[in-house]
Amino acid sequence: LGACGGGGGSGASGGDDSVVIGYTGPLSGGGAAYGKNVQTGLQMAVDDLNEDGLEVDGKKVTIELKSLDDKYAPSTAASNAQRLADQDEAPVVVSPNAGAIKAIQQINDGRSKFMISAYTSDPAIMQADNALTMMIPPNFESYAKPYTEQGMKHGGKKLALLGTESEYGQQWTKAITDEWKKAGGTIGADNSISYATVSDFAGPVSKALAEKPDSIFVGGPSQPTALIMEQARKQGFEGSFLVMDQAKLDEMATVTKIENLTNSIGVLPVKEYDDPGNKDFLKKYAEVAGEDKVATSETALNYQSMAIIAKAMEVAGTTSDPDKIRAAVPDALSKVDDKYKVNGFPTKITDQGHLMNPELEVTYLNEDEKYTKIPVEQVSDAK
Amino acid sequence: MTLFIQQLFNGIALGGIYCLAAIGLTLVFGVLRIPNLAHGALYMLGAYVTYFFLTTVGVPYVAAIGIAALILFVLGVLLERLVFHPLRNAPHTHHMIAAIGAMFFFQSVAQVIWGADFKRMETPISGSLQILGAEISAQRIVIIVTAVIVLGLLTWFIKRSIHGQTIEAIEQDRTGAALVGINPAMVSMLTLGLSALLVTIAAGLVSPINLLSPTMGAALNLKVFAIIILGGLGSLPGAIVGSFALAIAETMTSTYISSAVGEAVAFIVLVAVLAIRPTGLFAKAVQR
Amino acid sequence: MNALKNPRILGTLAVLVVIALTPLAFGDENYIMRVITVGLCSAIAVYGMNIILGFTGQLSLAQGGFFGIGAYAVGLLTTDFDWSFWQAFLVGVVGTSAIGYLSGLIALRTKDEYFAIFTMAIGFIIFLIISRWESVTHAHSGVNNVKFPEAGDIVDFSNPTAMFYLVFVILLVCVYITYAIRRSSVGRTLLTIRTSEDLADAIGVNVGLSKQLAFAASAFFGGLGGGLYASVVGFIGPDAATVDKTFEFLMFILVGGMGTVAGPLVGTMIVTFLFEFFQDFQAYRFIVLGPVIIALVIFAPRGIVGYLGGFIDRRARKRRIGSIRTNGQSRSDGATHTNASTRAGNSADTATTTEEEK
Amino acid sequence: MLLEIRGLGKRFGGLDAVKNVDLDVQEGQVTAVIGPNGAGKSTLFNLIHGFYRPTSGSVAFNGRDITHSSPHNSVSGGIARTFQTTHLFDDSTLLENVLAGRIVRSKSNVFDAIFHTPRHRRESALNHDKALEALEFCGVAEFRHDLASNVPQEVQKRTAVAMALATEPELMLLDEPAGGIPEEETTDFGNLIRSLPSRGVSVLLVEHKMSMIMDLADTILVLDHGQKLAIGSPAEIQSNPDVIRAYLGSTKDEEN
Amino acid sequence: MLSLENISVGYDATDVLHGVSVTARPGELTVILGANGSGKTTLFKTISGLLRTRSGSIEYNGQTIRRTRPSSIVKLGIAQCPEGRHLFGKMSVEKNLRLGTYPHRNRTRTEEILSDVLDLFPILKEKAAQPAGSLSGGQQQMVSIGRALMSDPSLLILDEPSMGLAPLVVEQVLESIAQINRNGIGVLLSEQNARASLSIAHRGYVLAEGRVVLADDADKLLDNPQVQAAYLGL
Ligand SMILES: Nc1ncnc2c1ncn2[C@@H]1O[C@H](COP(=O)(O)OP(=O)(O)OP(=O)(O)O)[C@@H](O)[C@H]1O
Ligand SMILES: Nc1ncnc2c1ncn2[C@@H]1O[C@H](COP(=O)(O)OP(=O)(O)OP(=O)(O)O)[C@@H](O)[C@H]1O
Ligand SMILES: [Mg+2]
Ligand SMILES: [Mg+2]
Repeated sequence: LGACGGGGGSGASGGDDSVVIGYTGPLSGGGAAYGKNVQTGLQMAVDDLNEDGLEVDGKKVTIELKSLDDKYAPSTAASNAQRLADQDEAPVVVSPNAGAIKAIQQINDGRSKFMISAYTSDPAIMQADNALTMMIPPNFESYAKPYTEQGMKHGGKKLALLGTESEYGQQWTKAITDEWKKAGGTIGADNSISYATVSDFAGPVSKALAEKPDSIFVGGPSQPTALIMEQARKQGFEGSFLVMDQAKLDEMATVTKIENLTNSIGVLPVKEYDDPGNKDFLKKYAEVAGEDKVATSETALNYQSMAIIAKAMEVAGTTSDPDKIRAAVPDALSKVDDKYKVNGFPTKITDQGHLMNPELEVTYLNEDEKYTKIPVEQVSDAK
Repeated sequence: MTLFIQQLFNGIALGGIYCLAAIGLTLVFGVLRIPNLAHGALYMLGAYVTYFFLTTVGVPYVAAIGIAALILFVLGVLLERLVFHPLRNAPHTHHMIAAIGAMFFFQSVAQVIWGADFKRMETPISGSLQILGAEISAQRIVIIVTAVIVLGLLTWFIKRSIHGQTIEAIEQDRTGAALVGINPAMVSMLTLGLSALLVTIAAGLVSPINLLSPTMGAALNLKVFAIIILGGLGSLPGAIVGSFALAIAETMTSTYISSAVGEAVAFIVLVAVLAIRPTGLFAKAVQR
Repeated sequence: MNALKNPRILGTLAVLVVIALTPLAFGDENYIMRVITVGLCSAIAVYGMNIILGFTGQLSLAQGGFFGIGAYAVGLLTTDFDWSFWQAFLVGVVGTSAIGYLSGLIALRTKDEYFAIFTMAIGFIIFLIISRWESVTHAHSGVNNVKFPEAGDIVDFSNPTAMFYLVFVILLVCVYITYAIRRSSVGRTLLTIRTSEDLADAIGVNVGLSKQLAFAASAFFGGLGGGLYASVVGFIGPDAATVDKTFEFLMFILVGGMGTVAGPLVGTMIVTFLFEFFQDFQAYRFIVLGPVIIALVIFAPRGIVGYLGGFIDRRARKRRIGSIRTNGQSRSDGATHTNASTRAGNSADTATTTEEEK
Repeated sequence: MLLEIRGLGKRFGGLDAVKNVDLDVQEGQVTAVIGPNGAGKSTLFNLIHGFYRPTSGSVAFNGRDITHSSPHNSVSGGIARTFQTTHLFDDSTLLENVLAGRIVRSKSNVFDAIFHTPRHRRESALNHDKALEALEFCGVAEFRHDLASNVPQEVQKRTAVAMALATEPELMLLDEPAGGIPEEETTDFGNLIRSLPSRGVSVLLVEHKMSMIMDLADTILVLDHGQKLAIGSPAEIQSNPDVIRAYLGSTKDEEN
Repeated sequence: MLSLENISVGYDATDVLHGVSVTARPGELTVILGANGSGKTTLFKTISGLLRTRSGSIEYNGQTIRRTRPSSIVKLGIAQCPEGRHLFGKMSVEKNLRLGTYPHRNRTRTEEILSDVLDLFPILKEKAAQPAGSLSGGQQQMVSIGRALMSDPSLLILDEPSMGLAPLVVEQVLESIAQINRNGIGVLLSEQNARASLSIAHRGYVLAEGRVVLADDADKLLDNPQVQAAYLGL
């Protein structure tokens, strides 16, 4: 048992002058790249915030980010969160995957209390109406409608499904399917594949194309998505792509020629946002991660949310009481310094705890490789 | 119909890859009597090392694969010396765990050196040709051809050349082998080296048509084990037949049924076959 | 009760007492209680593995799958079907055993490595089903709000300490069963199978049936552990049924000591906390942990308990040999001839472990 | 008639390992099977005991047909056997080895073990006594606490017999029990086998050591190429020209 | 010329051979007698390098081989037909034999010796294609002897070669061993059948509990009262 004592021993013991913000995410294994992007955003924010200097009821507070690896396993995530809350007295724990968040929601509002900064666009975590959960990205269901309209406009009425087989991919597939049908389109067989394990995309793609679709729904991690689109174009597909938000068009452009990606609807690349802090953020990101790496919303949105958390602690005047911190988020939103607004900064938070950015946009990447913005009206998180 | 042809070729190409991976594994099993669960990790490293020489150093594609294969050969030898040799008298369970330890280690090392996110490996071999109306990319043709050549050479080596037979000899009785002048320790090292070399060739060939990531080996690992068990442990023909059978089954089921079934088919086939022939397809009887 | 003179039993008891007392020290440390309790759940499954692997020498890699089945049975039945925990638990355990028995019917036609990989395939198929059969298992979305065991208002199992003791008691039963089996003719039956199936067959052991039952038993323990696990953590995802889980179990059993009574528990606890400890290294922990694992199997091949046990035996045997010598048996010196066929592999080194290959 | 074999045959691929063999084993007798290497003796044993499935013919034990019964059934039915190459549980003591032989006679099950029932206790005691008795009968009791791998080969051979004895058989199949025991020590060993019938255990024996066979066996069956070459008393066999040509050769050492 | 100078060998803690000295002169047939467990097999394993000596020296043709690998020892011309045969069970009988030639791998020699071996054990001709493991006990013994011969050794070690062989074959085997020896190959033999083996041997040693208790010319041993008492049942 000594070992665990040692395990906990590290990290600040919640003293006045410093506070630990916990992060549990996939830092090794399949999801590592994703987990690291989130971590980078958080760390960048923490550094900037400490530089600016944070003051909570009169005392100067430095933030410390403590990260643990959960290999994408919910149960591990939960014990990590438990550990961060108990051993390091973290008032807030960040987690970037729905399963993990659900597992953590079992423990964050009972015997031990801490706030979850939830980076997932799965509204299910809001339906758990857990008072201490803050959902960061927009509800993915909001995308279905504009995607469908644009998809049909630039492609046609027949959609092929080639999304990833992950939980999230499946939910997307379902949402898109419903919306597409509602708009009077037809749907081919569900060709979802697990982007991580399939060793050769040619097969699945030719299978999907065999249905002669006008549009294809793709999306999972950016790079494999790019390969799939490349394959599809190689095999002569001319229609439009609906690219799930997990994949980022500009990131995809790093593994394949951008002309393979045109005529597709996707989420707006970070660099296309015109929030006040955007440009500086990108500059800093380049310094941290290297020129060739593309900044994605995982990084940007968590950068923002960390700033919100910090401001909320400031407003609440406590670094230890999650309830107060959560309660302070609404006024904190208006007080956050512009430099932290980089990627569609939210102006309000719903009662369930979902951060909202009224003018949400998606994008259409046209033949001459230009991004055009399309406004999105957001759906409610209630079932 | 063209879809079928298309998938058939994809299946054969995939089979070639499985084959190169499976044969090494089955040899290692035969000689060291261990299921080397780190095989997938070697495959992953092979891919990364190839990538390194191709993109970072900038040597030609074939050369990159060659160099990588040699480096992995050495790595394989080391793995045998440092991990498996000390365990040569321990039961399989120990090797399995040790191998897993090695696998974890290799994965983290790769992540530290090359990062966690996917890498794309460009290949000079581009274009594609029309076969029976199906569009077959040149890369796949290359895979198939290489696989066939390597297999040919290997089979000749094991079955015909006395040096190859030493491998089989050790598989069946180490003491006996020592008494006819074979050095088991040496052969063990070389075999593991050979397996690493083969799996690297596989990785170098397949990387261009998908992506590199520290966990790319995991998916392959289980399948290849299914294959060598299916064929009968330590049996070359078994591994070859198994590879192509499962690869084609995989592509076909995921084309005509669903990709989920495609993923599972390898194991379903395995269960079915072992239910009928408990020692795999190619196994010999021995008196009690 | 001269059992207490046996250092093995004493050691086991000591371990159990220490664990039984942990809540006194860490009762309010939710994190530590959680880690320990989850550890105990795994330990139960590991005892299952110990029966099939430690006693009959068959390496079953389906244990993770069985664990998952148990967990999902409890998870789904207590949520989607709103059963009580106990009903769900019962059904889950029985179901797992049944599935274990059935898959055993085929699996046990195979031997050695075939059996190992075959069971690994079974485990993987179970995982695929759990992680792909969206409509029933909710695949990756997992199962939320798994019920705690009901106990009227006698105890409140939402209290970690209470839950800990529940799991602990069930674990005790498992340990006792293992112990009882080991020293009974049943245990001897299994051990004969481990050393040589032909021979076991020749002395009238119904090898097929015995293995069958051992396999079912291991599945039973797996389901038991899984079911409790689901309730302890409250949320389960497919990660509860992965092949990796099986290998975790295997690691536990090796570090603890195969075929021993205390081994699985000791191993589980030590490795679990080792992992938690190395968490601070995040992604890089396996650069350290990998070699540590390798070192463990190389330098402590019989596991911690196995090592101590061997130590005890050696002392015991020395005493006996001495006595035999003195009662004037000129022939009984040292030992003779071991028939080479059973001793395949280079007999140059006699450091062969007791867990035999075949 | 204890054991009745009729037209028994076993083919391996093209080869008739055993072909159309008839044999009767009388109660209380020692019956020997001899023959050149590869004559089919071990195969015959494997067939009787159920390790191999015959391709033709039948085996009856105490009038009950056991042609297709599996080994463990044969044992519980009362047929024990030893192997050509000594098989023992190497890393257990001799006592544990012989105790293993008791398994087939144990009634108690897991639950008896778990609940430590009286039946279970009674049985454990009984097994222990029987095992010891068997060891003593085979004259190796003093080694009972040594590991099987560490006792002289003769002791191992005797223990193998003791283990078979512990299963309380009516018939014991011994495949070259004295293999690897020097000529001069075989006499003791012969006596052990000789004494089995007095215990109500009939013996079917394969052995190449003629001196031993000749003063042990009541009846001798000679196999060659899987088929019966001759059957009869030691005297008849020794003088049978076919047997001499095929098997014995010019045996010089009659005198011992 | 093989010479062992008071070597001690053991397993685990216990020593099995205590200061044993044995010499096998080139071209001579040397026989080792001894009860079960006296250490014959251990001695042979040690010579072939399967076991390591705790002390003492082993030389073959003036070259010390105490620490040499089994594989290299075979290449020096010491072949062994071990107790327990150690055949390659799944390989055909022929492949087993051909692998015996691994040390020299000389095509023409291979064919010569192969035909000799098949003349020695005609049954193996029929079985040539069958997996060695499927042969009968005795047949396997023959393959094992044959395989040892295939390496074209200058010293052939045979550990109880007649074990499990039919009387007729025992005679043949001993006869052929004598023949092999006449063809100039040194032979080191351990046998149950003391009389027969001594009658074809030049020299004999008697091992008891890991010590050499008698060492003399074969014919002298035959007349030696001790030996007669212990091994010839006179
Ligand atoms: N692998 C082993 N481990 C421990 N002790 C051993 C081993 N092999 C042999 N011994 C011991 O070494 C001693 C000599 O055995 P060895 O086999 O050399 O005798 P042997 O003369 O060959 O007997 P046999 O005539 O039965 O072959 C015996 O006391 C035996 O107990
Ligand atoms: N499993 C098998 N597959 C193929 N052939 C076999 C098998 N088992 C035995 N044989 C063949 O059957 C014949 C008889 O074998 P068996 O072992 O019965 O002979 P044996 O009489 O016991 O000889 P020995 O006295 O040498 O032990 C042999 O020619 C052998 O090659
Ligand atoms: Mg035989
Ligand atoms: Mg010997």
